[in-house]
Amino acid sequence: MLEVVAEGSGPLFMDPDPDKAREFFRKKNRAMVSKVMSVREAVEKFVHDGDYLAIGGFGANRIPTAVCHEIVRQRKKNLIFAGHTSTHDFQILAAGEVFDRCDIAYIIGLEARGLSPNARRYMESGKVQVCEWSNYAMALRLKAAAMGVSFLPGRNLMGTDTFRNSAAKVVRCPFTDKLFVLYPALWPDVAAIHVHEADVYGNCRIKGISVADLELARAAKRLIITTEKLVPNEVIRQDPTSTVIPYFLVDAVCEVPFGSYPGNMPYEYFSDEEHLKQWLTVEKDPEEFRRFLDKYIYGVDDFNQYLELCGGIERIMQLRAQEHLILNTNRG
Amino acid sequence: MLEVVAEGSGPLFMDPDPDKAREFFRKKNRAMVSKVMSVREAVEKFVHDGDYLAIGGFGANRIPTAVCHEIVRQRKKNLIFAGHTSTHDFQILAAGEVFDRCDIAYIIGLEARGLSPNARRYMESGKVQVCEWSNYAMALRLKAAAMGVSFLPGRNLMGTDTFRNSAAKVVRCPFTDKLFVLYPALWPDVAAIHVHEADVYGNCRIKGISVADLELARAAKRLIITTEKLVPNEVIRQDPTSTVIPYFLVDAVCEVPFGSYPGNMPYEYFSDEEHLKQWLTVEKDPEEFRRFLDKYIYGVDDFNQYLELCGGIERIMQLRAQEHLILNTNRG
Amino acid sequence: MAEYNTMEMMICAAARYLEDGAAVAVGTGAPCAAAMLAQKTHSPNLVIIFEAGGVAPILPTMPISVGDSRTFHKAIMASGMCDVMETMQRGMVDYCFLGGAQIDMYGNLNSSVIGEWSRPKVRFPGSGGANDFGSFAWRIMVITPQDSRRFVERVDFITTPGYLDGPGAREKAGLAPGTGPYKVITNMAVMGFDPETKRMRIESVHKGYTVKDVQDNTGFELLVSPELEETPEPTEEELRVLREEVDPHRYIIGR
Amino acid sequence: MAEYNTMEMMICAAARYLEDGAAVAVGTGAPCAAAMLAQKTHSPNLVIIFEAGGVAPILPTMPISVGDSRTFHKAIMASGMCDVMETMQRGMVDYCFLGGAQIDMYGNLNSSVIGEWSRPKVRFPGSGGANDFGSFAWRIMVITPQDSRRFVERVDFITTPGYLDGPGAREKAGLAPGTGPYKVITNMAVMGFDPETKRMRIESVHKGYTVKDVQDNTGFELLVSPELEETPEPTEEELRVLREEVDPHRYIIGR
Repeated sequence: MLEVVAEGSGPLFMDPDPDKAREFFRKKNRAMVSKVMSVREAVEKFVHDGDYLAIGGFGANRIPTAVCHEIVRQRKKNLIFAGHTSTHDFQILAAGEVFDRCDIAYIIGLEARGLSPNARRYMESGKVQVCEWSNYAMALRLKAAAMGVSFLPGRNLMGTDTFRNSAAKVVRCPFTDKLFVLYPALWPDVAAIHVHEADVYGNCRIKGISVADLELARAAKRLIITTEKLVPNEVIRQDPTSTVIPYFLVDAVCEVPFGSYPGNMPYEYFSDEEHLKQWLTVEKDPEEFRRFLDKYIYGVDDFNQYLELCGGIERIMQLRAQEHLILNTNRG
Repeated sequence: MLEVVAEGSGPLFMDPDPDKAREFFRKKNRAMVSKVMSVREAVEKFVHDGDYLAIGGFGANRIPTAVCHEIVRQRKKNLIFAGHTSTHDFQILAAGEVFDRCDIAYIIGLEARGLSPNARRYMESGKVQVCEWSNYAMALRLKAAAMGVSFLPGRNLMGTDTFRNSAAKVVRCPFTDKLFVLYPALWPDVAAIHVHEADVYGNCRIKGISVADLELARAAKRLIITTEKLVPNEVIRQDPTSTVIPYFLVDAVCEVPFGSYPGNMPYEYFSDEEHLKQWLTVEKDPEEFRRFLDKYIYGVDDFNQYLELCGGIERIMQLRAQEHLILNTNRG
Repeated sequence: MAEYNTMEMMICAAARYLEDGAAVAVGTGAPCAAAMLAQKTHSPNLVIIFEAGGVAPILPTMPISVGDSRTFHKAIMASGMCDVMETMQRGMVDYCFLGGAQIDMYGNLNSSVIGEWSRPKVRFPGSGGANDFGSFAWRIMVITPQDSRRFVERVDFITTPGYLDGPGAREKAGLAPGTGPYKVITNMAVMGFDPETKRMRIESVHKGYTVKDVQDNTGFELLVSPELEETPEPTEEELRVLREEVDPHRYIIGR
Repeated sequence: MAEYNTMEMMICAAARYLEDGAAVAVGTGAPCAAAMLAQKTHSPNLVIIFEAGGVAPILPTMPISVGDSRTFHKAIMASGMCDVMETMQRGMVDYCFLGGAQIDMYGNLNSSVIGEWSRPKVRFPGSGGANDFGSFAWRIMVITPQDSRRFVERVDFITTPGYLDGPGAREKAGLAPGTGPYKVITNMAVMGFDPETKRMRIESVHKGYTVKDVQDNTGFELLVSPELEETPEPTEEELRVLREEVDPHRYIIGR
């Protein structure tokens, strides 16, 4: 055993054993069959109470909103959440109180928009057991899992309370005698990622930044893809350089146009800052927030109905204009 | 210090200290200025006797042939070579006897084409000090450097003579108590990579497999890019998703059309199997091989003259037809 | 001299530290405005990097998220978080900008909790990429209001490392040598860090403020640089670029 | 039965082990032909992977390099070496094919040197991706000629791990449990490995050969499976697909 120089006292929610992961992946089906299904079906089949859940994208950018809504609508519970680069996704899941454990890198906030009053209340309620990390620390944990090893080294977190409340360990490098933090691999039970294009088998393309989604797709044991649109397999095969997630990682492919709404989808539509502001406003009053959730999430059947409530195609067209800087000044 | 359970006894040619690398990269120029120059100038400026050299591509696919020729022509010496996925590039450099130390993952061979008699003689001559690795082990060493850490773990090499003659070490994971090989980071002094498109600053695009070149570009202290063609910076900026090497890693940009010849350049031209066979044939007789080198490398000024000797544009057109399967049966 | 507000003053002061050819990792808001201003004035070769993957974009408007599509608009590369963080870990990024609910005399930053960690009185977002930036970049820059509830003797929680508990502490903890907090820019002053003690010190005071003003709004004893000076005011040209080109809609400078 | 040559026999025998829905990492030559044959007969969902980055291509002709453009022709992904090797390290690849200058009774392979490592009599290419494949894939397959200079008591150099020095040795060395050599297919026989001793054993002998033939061409004592049988001959359909669709130019089967 490497001599451990220091270690965090935070809880390690998932087993970093690469052999258990190997046994799981050995059995994962590699047949090239259609995995197209509704978001409802995907969440029913692949998100189980108690699962460790991770969500792709960054903040409110390229997020699988429909999956977050559906998890809340199906009243999943006791999940463990990867609070990594999460903003509006966290806000939705916190609204449903679907998780009771959380790895924290970034939570509660919506970046420049402010903090979510409800998510904050939930995290201050004592109902959620937490462990501290940073964005890169969490990305490294996913990268370790994607690589099939139980740890990766980094030179961050050192000397801080973030480290002391993490589940990382400090060791000395046997080549240089220098200190490194070792991060335990994280294989989420299930992840959801929103992409620009996918075929029915799950071969995916993303335009713009990939954040930590390439690592997440490879680390997750089960993977739900929502896609702006389905494309023929021939389109994928015409340009294999552009595939970033191969089909054999994927369990469900759900076509969800405008699926990152109210978040930003690069090259497609900008974020709906008015609707996001509405969330932050109604959250101040728990009673009003309950009515808001009843209307927008619990009271609808699916994401398309939610979109309709938010202004439908008309609203998307405005956001598309904003994304393309057609109305440069009209930023909500 | 991590307790080392086992360690290879091979020589470690490069210092894996991440802080020395940081000091180097701190001073590396990040200005967006034109780096266009000839291959001759690039090799004069950036390849020094004694340097650790790494070459991109895989085997005879997407290799910077012009840089390999130029290093031989300029009679560089005492280099250390990364014998990683190397075939024709190794053959060229061994012909010039430019290196006297070598990290071995794959050398001497040209895959299905056979072994290079000359490269083999050179490696059996006792003139070259070696260390054993595998392709992924070398890729991991570059990846460690690209990540800015002094080591990365893997589950390969274990129990073998490859390990015993490497410079890797085995330790126990402090999370799982399982054994892992730790690979020391490798920051090559200089690397050369051939790409499909680059702008004058060095922003690069590659079509098809990237092999270990994304890691290599980030690990190398100095980086020479040869490109099939130069493209305007606006083309790069139109589609930033396709950039795989950002300009600030790059020291020289050399436009070398057909620059992977006689190797394969995906989507451009297939390998010239006749010319590669000629190398293997003439190498059998050292005297004949000397004359061959005098004609094709030492006796020409640059890569364009070499191309002319090999059949010029006419030959490239045939290889382009082969690449596009226009003459499916004409495989040399 | 032209009229200017506090935010304009802070942005102009910060921009001047970003020399040509440097690379800077920024967030949204004032840091992004400072980087844009530097790029459009004295540092055309400033490389602006966002943690989610955007590298050297041509920013059309202020991003609202460090991962929104503005952050890689006409960028030279739309990459990912690991690539950006590892570029920083390799030592290729000179500056980063950070904020926080609390900062102490060693430049340690808290963006996690107020009160006990196990039962926080107030929960904040946590590190995000802050700890990574503060560990990897050569120099940490902070833009924040001068306020004694913010500048505290001891942060409740060290989210991101400053000089920890003083000289040598970063290196002892394992952080890369030569890194650490560089400048703290507030509405009243620019503070640096004493090379010996690693304690925060006033280096220049903005026009209209005194050392006493700054100290009165700080919850710990500030050192004062022997070369104390008045912070140069924004120039007309800086203000013009800031107002016309960097933030024409006054998203940041109108706050 | 149809006529067939030795190479055709070996390719057909190998192809049968690749069940539908499995993933296989291959090199050039016979392994690639075997994988293509399996895919075009009983295993339409076989995933073929090349170490340089090609994933699930539609192979137009035989690749001459595991990194040439054929290996990602109309592939579902053109990736890189780390991605492929890490997919294997995660346990997602069932089979790999390997070769070598020497193989011993535990399936250890030598593709590095003959003689002493420090002053080799003969230098070979080294591991390439072989050690990685042999460490990460669940099952190692070998196609090689039966020859006692090749099947040796003790390989001069273990480039790639078989069962090392016997039962439990892979696990003790740290290799992933449940992995190791699976089948060795030669011009004379198919050999597997005894579950207890991990020693190579004859499982089936090709038509026209005897156990004695196989043993006579092997430099160590082979075990014999209690269920020894004759290797099924290639079927007409297998040969048709192999000759017409897999290798119409006889690059491999014409050797």
